[in-house]
Amino acid sequence: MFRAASSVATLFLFWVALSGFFTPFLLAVGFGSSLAVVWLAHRMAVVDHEGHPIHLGLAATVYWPWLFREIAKSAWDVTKIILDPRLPIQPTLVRFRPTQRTEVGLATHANSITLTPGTISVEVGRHEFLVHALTTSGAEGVKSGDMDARVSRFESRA
Amino acid sequence: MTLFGHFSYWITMFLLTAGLYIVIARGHLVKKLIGLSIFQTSVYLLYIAPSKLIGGTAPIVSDKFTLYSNPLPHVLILTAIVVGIATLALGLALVVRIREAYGSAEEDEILARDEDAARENPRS
Amino acid sequence: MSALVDATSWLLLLAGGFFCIVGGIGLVRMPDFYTRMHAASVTDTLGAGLMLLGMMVQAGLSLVTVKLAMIGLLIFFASPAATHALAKAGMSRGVEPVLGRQERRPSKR
Amino acid sequence: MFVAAALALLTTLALVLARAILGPTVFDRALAANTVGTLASLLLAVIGFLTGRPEFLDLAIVYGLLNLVGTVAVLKYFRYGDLGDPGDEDVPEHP
Amino acid sequence: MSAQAAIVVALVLPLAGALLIALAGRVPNLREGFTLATAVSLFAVVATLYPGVAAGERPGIEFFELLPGVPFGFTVEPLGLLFALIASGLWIANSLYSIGYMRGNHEQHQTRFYICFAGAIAATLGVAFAANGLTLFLFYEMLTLVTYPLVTHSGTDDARRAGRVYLGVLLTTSMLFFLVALVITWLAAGTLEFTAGGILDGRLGNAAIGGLLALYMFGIGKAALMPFHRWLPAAMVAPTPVSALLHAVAVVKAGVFTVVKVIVYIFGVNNIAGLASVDWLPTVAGFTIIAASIVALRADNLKRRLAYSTVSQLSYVVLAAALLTPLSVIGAALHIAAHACGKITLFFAAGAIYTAAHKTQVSQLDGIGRRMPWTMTAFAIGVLSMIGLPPTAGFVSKWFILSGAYNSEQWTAVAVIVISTLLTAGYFLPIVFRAFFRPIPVADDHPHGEAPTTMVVALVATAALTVLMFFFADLPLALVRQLVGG
Amino acid sequence: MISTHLPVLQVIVPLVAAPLIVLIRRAGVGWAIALAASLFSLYSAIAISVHVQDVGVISYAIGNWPPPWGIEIRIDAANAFLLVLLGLVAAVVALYARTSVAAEVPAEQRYLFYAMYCLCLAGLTGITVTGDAFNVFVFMEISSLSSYVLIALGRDRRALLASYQYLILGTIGATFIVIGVGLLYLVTGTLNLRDIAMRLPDVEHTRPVLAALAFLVVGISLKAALFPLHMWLPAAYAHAPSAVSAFLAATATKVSLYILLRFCFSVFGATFIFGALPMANVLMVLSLAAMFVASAAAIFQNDFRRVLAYSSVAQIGYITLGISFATQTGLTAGIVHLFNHGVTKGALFMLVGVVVYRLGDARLDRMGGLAKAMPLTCAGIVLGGLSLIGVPGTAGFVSKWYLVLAAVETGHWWLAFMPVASSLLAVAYVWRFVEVAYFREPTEHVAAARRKKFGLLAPAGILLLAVVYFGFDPTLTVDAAARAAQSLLAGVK
Amino acid sequence: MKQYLVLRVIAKIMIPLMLLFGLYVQFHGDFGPGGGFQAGVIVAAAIIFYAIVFGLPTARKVVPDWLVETLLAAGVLLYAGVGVAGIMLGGNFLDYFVLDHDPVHGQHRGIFWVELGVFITVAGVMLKIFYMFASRRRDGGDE
Ligand code: NA
Ligand code: NA
Repeated sequence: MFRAASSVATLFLFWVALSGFFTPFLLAVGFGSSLAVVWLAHRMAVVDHEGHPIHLGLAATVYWPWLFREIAKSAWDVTKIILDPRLPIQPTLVRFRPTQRTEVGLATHANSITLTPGTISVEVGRHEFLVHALTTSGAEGVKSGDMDARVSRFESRA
Repeated sequence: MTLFGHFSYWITMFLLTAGLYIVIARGHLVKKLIGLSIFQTSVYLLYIAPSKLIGGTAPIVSDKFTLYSNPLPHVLILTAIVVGIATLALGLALVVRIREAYGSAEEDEILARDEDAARENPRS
Repeated sequence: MSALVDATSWLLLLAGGFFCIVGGIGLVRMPDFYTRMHAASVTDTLGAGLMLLGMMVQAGLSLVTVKLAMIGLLIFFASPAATHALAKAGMSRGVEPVLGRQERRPSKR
Repeated sequence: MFVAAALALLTTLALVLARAILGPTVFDRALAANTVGTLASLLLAVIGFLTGRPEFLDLAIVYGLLNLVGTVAVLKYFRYGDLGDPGDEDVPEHP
Repeated sequence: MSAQAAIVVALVLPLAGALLIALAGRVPNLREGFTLATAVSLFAVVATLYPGVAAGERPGIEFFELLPGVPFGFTVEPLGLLFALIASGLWIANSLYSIGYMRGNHEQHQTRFYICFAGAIAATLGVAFAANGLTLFLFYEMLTLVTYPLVTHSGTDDARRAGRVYLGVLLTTSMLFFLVALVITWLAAGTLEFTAGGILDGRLGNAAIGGLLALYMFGIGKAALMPFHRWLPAAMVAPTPVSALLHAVAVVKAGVFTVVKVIVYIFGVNNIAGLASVDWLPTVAGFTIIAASIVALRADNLKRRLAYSTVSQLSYVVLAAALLTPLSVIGAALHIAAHACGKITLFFAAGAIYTAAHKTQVSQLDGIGRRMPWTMTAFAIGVLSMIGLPPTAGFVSKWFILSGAYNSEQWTAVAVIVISTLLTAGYFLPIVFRAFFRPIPVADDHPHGEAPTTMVVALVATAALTVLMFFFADLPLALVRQLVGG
Repeated sequence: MISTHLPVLQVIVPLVAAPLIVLIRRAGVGWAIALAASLFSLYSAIAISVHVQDVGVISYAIGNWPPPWGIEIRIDAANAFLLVLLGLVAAVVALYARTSVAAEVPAEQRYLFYAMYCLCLAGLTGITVTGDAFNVFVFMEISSLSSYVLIALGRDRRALLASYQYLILGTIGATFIVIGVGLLYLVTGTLNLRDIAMRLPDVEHTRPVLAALAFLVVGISLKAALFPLHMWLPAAYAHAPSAVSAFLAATATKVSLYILLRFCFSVFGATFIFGALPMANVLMVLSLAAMFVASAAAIFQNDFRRVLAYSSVAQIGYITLGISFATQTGLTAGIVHLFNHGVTKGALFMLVGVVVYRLGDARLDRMGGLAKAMPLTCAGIVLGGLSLIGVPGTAGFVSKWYLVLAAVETGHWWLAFMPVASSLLAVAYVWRFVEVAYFREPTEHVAAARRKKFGLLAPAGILLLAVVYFGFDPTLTVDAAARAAQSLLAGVK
Repeated sequence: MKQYLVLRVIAKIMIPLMLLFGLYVQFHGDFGPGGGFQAGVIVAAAIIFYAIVFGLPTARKVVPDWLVETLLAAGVLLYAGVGVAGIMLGGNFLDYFVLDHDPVHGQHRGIFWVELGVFITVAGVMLKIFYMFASRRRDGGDE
């Protein structure tokens, strides 16, 4: 029930942000729409702790800035490689075991890897990640577990 | 502006020819459809252009009509997109059924199978 | 103030454009499917992000900025998911990755 | 300056299309298509600025959404040969 | 019955007959009864028109418009009435003959045969009474189509091939030339109405007149002007009553009738007489006469010989009309009638021979006159008419044609007529000679007498008609003199 | 009150009928609705025609937005005439469809058939009445998409392939059209056809206008199956359900030809297209090629539906030949043939549908002796064939007459012989059927098929009656066509 | 799509947002016509996305076939209904101005319902087409 109510609230906020109009009509329609979507989402069974990870709101404020920094750094690295006439790459596949417990955590971890240029999560399982890296140093970076630890911390803030 | 106009003109032409080429050159029915979609995409760019050339909005008749201006390019593009999607979807649906019926989605193979069928079984 | 805003947004847009093109070049240059994905993510992340940021600076605090942010968030969520799915599908359909040191010899050029 | 951005995007688009044409695997093309989607989204936003028409931003969002759905659909088709296949999916359960 | 009603009845009666025949298809006697009754009443209805038309009336009727400005209309004028009288009169004889022939030879699809026959008569009357070129064209094409099932009656491969030639030639000429000629006429004259004195006076140049005439003459394929004559010999595969229909009652007569009609009522005899651009027509007609006669001379198959004789005789009509003199035009009209009666007699005889003796070749006919005296006597009368000897209708018509040629000092035409008369005698008299003066071959162990009675009655009747037309030539002359305003 | 809204209801009624049928999902009710919608179409078309005859032009502003700002429905003598053809064929085919669809389409898809049928009719009607260039494209795609579905409902798997090929080529055509419209929009800033026409003279010889013309002509030609862009047509007509073949053959290409006329005469203007550009010669050459090549191809087909399909391509050549003269008579010829051929081909495809209904296919090598088993059907086919040939007394003759007339009138003497020469080829393919059906002994295959279906024959009979009626008394059609030609030649007023 | 954990999670997050975005476009569409098309496409895309990730049978349970067809049909009828209402109230077809005493309000009202009709139709058509070809199975893969 709480999850449903907070879903409606979140969606309504989303509506207001999109709309930018505050006429009674549009607000009413927005609220109605939020209700309708939650109802349909409920039928779809997508409003659960995965589909509506409201609990991770605060943690994101810590994790995301770090991630953005990482993305920027790696993007620059990859850029240098692309523009290097010799194209100095050493494609590598690495396997390692993630420490996250929830699917949201695993997904966040996998997406973070993929978002970071130079690494892509290929297989994402509870017990093993398979990552394709553009360079060996990138591969080592993933394996080092820094990101894994941060994602797990982010996940556990719930 | 003109630079962009020309650019979009050239891209239109490129997409047009590329799409048409794929439709003609490819034997796989799905690939043909993809070519067709590319071909249709060229139209969207074309319709973005007029709004700039004519000054953005359609003419306004009188006060009565100030609230809404009529056919805007993006409405036209949207319509074209909807038509394009519907065509693509119908095309894919057909390909799926063709695959079921012929066991292949390669044009040559399908035609060959029809010929075989005609030769082996004159009744069909 | 407005000059500063303009300059910043200029810079961001240009940088975004630069990274986009880099991604495009990488997509052409890289030797196999998987390495090309790395190039594409430059476009998806820094390229797109900086460009959107540039437009946000230009738009100031407005509805437009909110929408640009949404485009950003969309790319932020959707792009890695799609990339991952691509990689996974490629791997399971047997697209072999090129592995090991692939550096081009300068003598080749 | 938006013209410059648009030109950069169009240049990238040309490069990406080159990859789409070169292939060689269907996944390369899907990748290119996905990137085209991102670029188109951006281009629409830029054009919105160029022409002073914020509706294009909505269009950009739509394009981004459809791009995701499209890419996943293509992958599913080539992976399972059928878009409706449930796979061995664990169906979400009703709470 | 008013004249207009008579026209309508004359057009509808054969169609109604066809319907009755179809309904009575399962009862042969009733079916043939309907055929005969229709034929007789048709002739009677057409005959009611004679007094008025002979007195100078031109009854007509118009319906809707076939094309804007061109009505679906009918007008009875002398030539058309003469043609209608011949067609409906000979239909009676032909029906009588058909009954014997079709039953005697156990032909298939007899109902279809009688239906199409009635349809052909309807089309023929339409051609005869048509008030304008388009109405005529409509019935002309209808006649082609409705006779197709008759030509291909036997359904064999030969019949199918003959049908192809038949349709091919007739449709090709009519569509390619006749239709275009009509369109040009329409554009030039603004009307297609058959009008005494023609409708093209001064509306086209000399060369255009010549070209248009060519389109008409070659477009009217039913007149069998060479080189578009092949359909006629090809159609010999059909049963003899059909041959009679083609050669005497309807089809070729419709052709030459149309030729005369076009020359008289579209071009106008006086308008084109003396034009250099129409000189070629007598030449082509003359060539057809001689060439066809030579082919006939060499043909052993009796029906083939008769067919080429028809080709030759038709061109008499064309030649006569093309001489563009009043006398020759009268001759042309009379020759349509004369040839019809004579040729139908010959075909009836040929069919009787086939039915009774199963013989088809001239060389098989030795002594047959003794076994089939009625038939071969009638045949001899037909031959006299073909050659143009008294006391037959052929003499009258040939006389007029020759007089026309002689008076206008067209010596080539005179020569053609004289030579062809000799040739005709050359290919027909030997048959008569064989039949009566050669002994029956010893090998012939197939004793037979005359053909079935209805056939003999029919051929004797037409032979008698051929002779009667010599003695009562005034009757048709009263009509056709009006053609040239005399 | 309703009568003033007929122009829009003409489109809306079938458009609404389609979703109604989908909502109800019952084949029987679907058929009833489709029939009702078609009958309404016919009624409305006749009412509109009569009205147009009085007032000249009807203009209806959708949503009361005055043109050129709103979408305008604009009906003059030309499209009013076409509406009658559409209504007539739609109503007759709807009658025919009940039995035919029950035999050829699986039960669970029948309601879909009727829905698509109504949608297709709505699309075709929309193209015909709209005065808005972009709307032409939209309605064209509505009709095309529904046609693809309708064709794919054919029982043979080749129907799927035919539908696919049609989809590819049809979409290319549509895209060309929308590019052409876009270019016109680019240079004139308007989508209203009349408005475009009035602004065009200022920019006439510019590159975009010429490009627009080229794109439009090629695109429409593809949709109209103008030789040599007819590749999609034979297979589509041969494998679609019979009712669909009949309906499309009689209407779809005709509507495309109409829109070609509309663009050429009412938008670009005859003086520009035929005076300044070599359009007349190009069209003439292509028409002649169609008349001869396609007719010759028809002779060598084994599937009789393909014979008819190739014949359609040839007959379309007749229509465009008439157009290429760009004279009153020439246009009259083209337009009257548009009607006459529509009615004739509709009847023929319906009759072949009866053959298919009983034999399972319409292959000439398996139709030997058919006339014995199906005398009425075969007689009907022969009658329709005679109209294709253009024998006097059939509607086809009237068209041919005017074609020859137009040729002679404009001094193209040699051209006068072309339509008639091509109809001799028609004799050949019609007579192939005659010889097969009437001269061969019935095969056991033919003899085994004995099901009489009045429900199929009667509707075909209606169209055949029209063929003969308009052959003998063509005043109605010729006058209407002449008025249509006049209003097209008047250009922009 | 088995094992596509990432997609599943992303889908669960995005689908409600997509749906809401679709409705947003829908109800802000009358500031420029055409909103119904986009909205319909987006909502349909969200459901199609759901079907692709979680399987067609699951999606069919949520949005059954009959519902899709009903939607599709109802949308067109709604659109046409507004048009006919214009006629009934004495105006032309699709005449918004007569839908209320005040033409501007009338126009608002007209566009609202018409766009709703378009929205429902487009969503219905997209889903229908998707169901049409997703429900069939390829017999063996190539590529
Ligand atoms: Na990455
Ligand atoms: Na990436």
